[in-house]
Amino acid sequence: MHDAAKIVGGLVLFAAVMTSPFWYNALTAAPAAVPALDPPPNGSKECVEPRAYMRANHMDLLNEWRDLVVRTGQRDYVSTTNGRAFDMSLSRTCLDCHSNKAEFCDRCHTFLAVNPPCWDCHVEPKEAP
Amino acid sequence: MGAVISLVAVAGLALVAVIAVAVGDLRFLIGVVVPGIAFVVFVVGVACRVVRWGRAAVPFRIPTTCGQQRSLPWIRNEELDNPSGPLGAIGRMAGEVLLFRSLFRNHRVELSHGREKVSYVASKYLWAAAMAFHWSMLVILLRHFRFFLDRVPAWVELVQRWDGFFAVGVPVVYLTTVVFIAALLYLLLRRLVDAKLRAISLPTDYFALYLLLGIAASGVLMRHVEKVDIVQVKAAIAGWASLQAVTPAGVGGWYFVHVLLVSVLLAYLPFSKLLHAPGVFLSPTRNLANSNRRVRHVNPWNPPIVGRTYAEWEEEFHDKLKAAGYPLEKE
Amino acid sequence: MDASRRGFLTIAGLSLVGAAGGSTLIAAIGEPGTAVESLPAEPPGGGRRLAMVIDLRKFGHDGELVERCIRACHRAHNVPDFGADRKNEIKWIWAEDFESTFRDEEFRYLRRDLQGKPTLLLCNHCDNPPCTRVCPTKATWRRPADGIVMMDWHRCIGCRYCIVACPYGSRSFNWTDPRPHLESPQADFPTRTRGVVEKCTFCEELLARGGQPACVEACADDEIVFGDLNDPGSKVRRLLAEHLAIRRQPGLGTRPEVYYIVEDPRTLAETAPAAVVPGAAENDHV
Amino acid sequence: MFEKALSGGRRYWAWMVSLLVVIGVGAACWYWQLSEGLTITGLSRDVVWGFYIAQFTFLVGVAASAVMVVLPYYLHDYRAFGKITILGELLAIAAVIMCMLFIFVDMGMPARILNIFLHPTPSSMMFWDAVALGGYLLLNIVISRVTLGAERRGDPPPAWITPVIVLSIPWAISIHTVTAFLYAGLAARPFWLTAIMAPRFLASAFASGPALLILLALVVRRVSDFDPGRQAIRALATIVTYAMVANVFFVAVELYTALYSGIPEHVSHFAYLFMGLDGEATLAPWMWASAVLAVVALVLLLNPGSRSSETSLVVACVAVFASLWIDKGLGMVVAGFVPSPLGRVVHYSPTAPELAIGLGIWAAGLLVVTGLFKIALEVRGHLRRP
Repeated sequence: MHDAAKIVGGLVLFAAVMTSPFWYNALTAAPAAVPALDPPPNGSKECVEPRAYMRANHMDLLNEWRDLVVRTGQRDYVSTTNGRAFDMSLSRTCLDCHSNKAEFCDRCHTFLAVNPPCWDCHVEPKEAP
Repeated sequence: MGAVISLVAVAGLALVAVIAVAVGDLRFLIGVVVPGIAFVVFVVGVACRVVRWGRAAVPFRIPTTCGQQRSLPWIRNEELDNPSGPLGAIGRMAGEVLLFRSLFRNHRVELSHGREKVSYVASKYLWAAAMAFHWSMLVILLRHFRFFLDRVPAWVELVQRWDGFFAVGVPVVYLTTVVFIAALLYLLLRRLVDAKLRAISLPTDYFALYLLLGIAASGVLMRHVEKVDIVQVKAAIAGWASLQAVTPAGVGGWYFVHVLLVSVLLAYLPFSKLLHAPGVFLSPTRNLANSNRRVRHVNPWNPPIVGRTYAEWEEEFHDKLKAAGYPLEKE
Repeated sequence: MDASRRGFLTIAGLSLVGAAGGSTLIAAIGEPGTAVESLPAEPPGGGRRLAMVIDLRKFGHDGELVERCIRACHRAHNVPDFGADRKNEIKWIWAEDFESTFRDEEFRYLRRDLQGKPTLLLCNHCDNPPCTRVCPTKATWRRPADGIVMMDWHRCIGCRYCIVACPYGSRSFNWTDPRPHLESPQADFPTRTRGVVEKCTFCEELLARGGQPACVEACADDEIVFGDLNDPGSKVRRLLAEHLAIRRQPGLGTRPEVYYIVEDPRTLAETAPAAVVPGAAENDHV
Repeated sequence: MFEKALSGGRRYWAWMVSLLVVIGVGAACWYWQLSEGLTITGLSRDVVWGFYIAQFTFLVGVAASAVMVVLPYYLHDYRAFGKITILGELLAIAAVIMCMLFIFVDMGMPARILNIFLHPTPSSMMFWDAVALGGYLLLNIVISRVTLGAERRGDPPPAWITPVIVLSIPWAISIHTVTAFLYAGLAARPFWLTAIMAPRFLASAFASGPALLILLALVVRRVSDFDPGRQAIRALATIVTYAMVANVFFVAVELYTALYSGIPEHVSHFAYLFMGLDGEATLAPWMWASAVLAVVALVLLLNPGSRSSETSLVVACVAVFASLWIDKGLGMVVAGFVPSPLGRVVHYSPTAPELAIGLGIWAAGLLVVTGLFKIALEVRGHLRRP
């Protein structure tokens, strides 16, 4: 093979780049565990919507709440699962149960490198002493 | 016709994924095994193809160039278009790899309407679409490292932040998503609309485009429409990239469509026209400096030329020559 | 959840853009009552018309009460304090002397008790607000149900056109990140982010929970009265019916809804018996 | 055709690279502004629009002025503008791009700028300005591309382009009218509340734009074989003269109305501009310079002898451009805010990073205009080989 050194070198580089995630994961000291979320500290058992829906779509729900509250002045949200009414408020409703942002919101967001701008304005609840 | 066949093929693949997950419960197969096989096929396939290309004969330096060769000191040479040494060749190669320089020079022949006149018109649309497609695909690939890597490095977040600069939608719509799909649609439409291109297009040409569009569409659906629980998605993908078999659980069918189409693309790539990246590096018209007039070029497969001097010949036949009475230089 | 409906509304809205443009223009040209200033008999858009009456007679010269109102508001809404830094200053409610507040009146021989009197200023929640008209993204608008001029800080692009259009200086822009300039942010009200405009919202978040605006709460003796102008029995209506109240720059046609009672205390003493209507307090629901 | 902007001599590249350096500095400052907020500018609670918006306003005029060559050439078949029309259209493209960049850097939340189109608001002049500018950019790109492409092939331009060109004429008027309406419709700002603002904007645009075009054409003539023709330059000079006369007249009309009526809130802004208020007179020397330049320009332009002499014409064009740049690009916007509605007199002057960002955008505009002119002139085979 002509220019064998260069070609083999290129192929080695190609293989290294392609397998880099495997190396990276194997070599980083402790793998990031898949976040397991603690139940809400206040003992609440169910969310405004089913858990599976909330996991995938909570951002849509929050956006819808935001628009309803800010733009139409509507504040009550009736859950489609249990028919209960909730105040559409991030700080008063969501954070009432999920009072620990660092262990609730941030775990998954850090795991997935998601940086929602919510906390640029909304104030996270103070660490409970 | 080719367009329809390919569309049916890609749609069939997507359907296979949906059915396999919904009916056969083959999540492990499609989510872990198939991508694994596809990945190995891809890496080994590319290596084999490159080695095959590497074995091809390179007969001579081929100076297909567009500029003045280096000659006399007072004549300006075009070092990039007609490199005299390795540095220029690297520059020309970089222009090719990063900016698709030869495609930039694409021209279209046009017959002016109503007049019998041919004109050569620069046509940059194909170049622009190719650049848009390839560069946005690179950014999209880099963005996907957030799923492959256990801990997301800062550079991935940087790419995400600038790609998602414009705050539209939640999660934010990435610029490259829009550019990628727009470029692919242009590349597809140009084959479908132009009769000349339609005539020379093969089913495989369409297949690649539909496959990429299918991958893009299923990804967009997962991100913006039928959202999936991406914690589970990352758990599966990062697990896969840590050589642990994690069956993706709790994610919808679009994920498996996405994964199957990507697997097909990976496995298909080494055997198709889509594998042209290493070829650029191996192109003799791109990777060789045009130094034919200054450097002696010897073909490596030529048999060794064994020279023989008169002195050696005389020595071998010394006795016979002497016996025959020939005059000898050496007694 | 409601995605398809909202999508439809967006499309319908887009197709109405042309028509709406025309109607805005017609509204702007043919608006009656802008030349002759008078309180409209029928509320625009129906519902309530929230207004504020600031009884200047009850405010002292020392500015103590004024300061209390400002503190209450700014604390409740996480309004940053930039101290002496006028450039970055943000204010929802603030004080100017009486002459500057009513600058277009060109007072020359002003009654002594009003000279230099600290006067509260805030968003006037105009009936015909110029700020909402100019906003290119509908990030600020007048709520038809109660006349509050609202803001959507998620929508604002920070072009500051509304500040330019407001004749009252009621709007502030976040030139820099406000967070470092807050001592202890209240958790149940958001701060703002760098790059958006903000202003008083008549404490709509407190009204929604049956409360009163923070500045009104900070007062002890009806120095500021808040209520519905469309309710003939409301305290604001009666105060306006019985006293001379002025507004800032009414000649601009914005129809501001913050009123200032400026009567002489002696006049008040003479008319006081007529002003007291039994049972006034019960009607004053917001 | 684009590749023609990528080949050039040493001087061409030196020019382009130095522009890129200025752009780079501006971009770095913009990144700083992005992370710190607009607090790094000289703007404040009272003066909320400044250098950026003023430059935008001035450049809308430059963009609109293309109509001054397009209209005579296409509607009246004025042949002398045959060579220079394309330059006017390309200048408009660069000017509109600069306008958009100036609006973009002025936003507090640039990431949300698409909200203007996602939530279109017909009652807002800013929405219409965005539509008008975007449309004008598109029109000029299509027109110059198609006409230049046809010329390159040696064909006449396709028939369908004629209505597009005709459409671009009222559209050019509209961009500057809408920009004037951006200011003129606000009860809060008496300085801008004047019906003559749109006509005045157009008059100043039709003076400053063609003046810039004359200067650019003369520069181009020096570095290439291109000759716009004496007749074209002379006709442009006449346009500049009439437009400048109209502009000065409109300013006088405005001054008369404000000063003779004596309404304090109208007088005070002019007093601030030319005399200063409460010791704040940052703009006064500039405004007097603008006035003097306008007089100099008018004297040189109105005198037929100095108008036809190229040297004095250059001086006159520089004077027109500088005078109107000060008037629109510095005074007009800031004076609307001083004194404030509460009577406050606030100092405003752009800060170094603000100027650097502005300079970067001007450099970007020059880069675009150089590249586009290069393409156009190469297509016409006028460029001297270095």
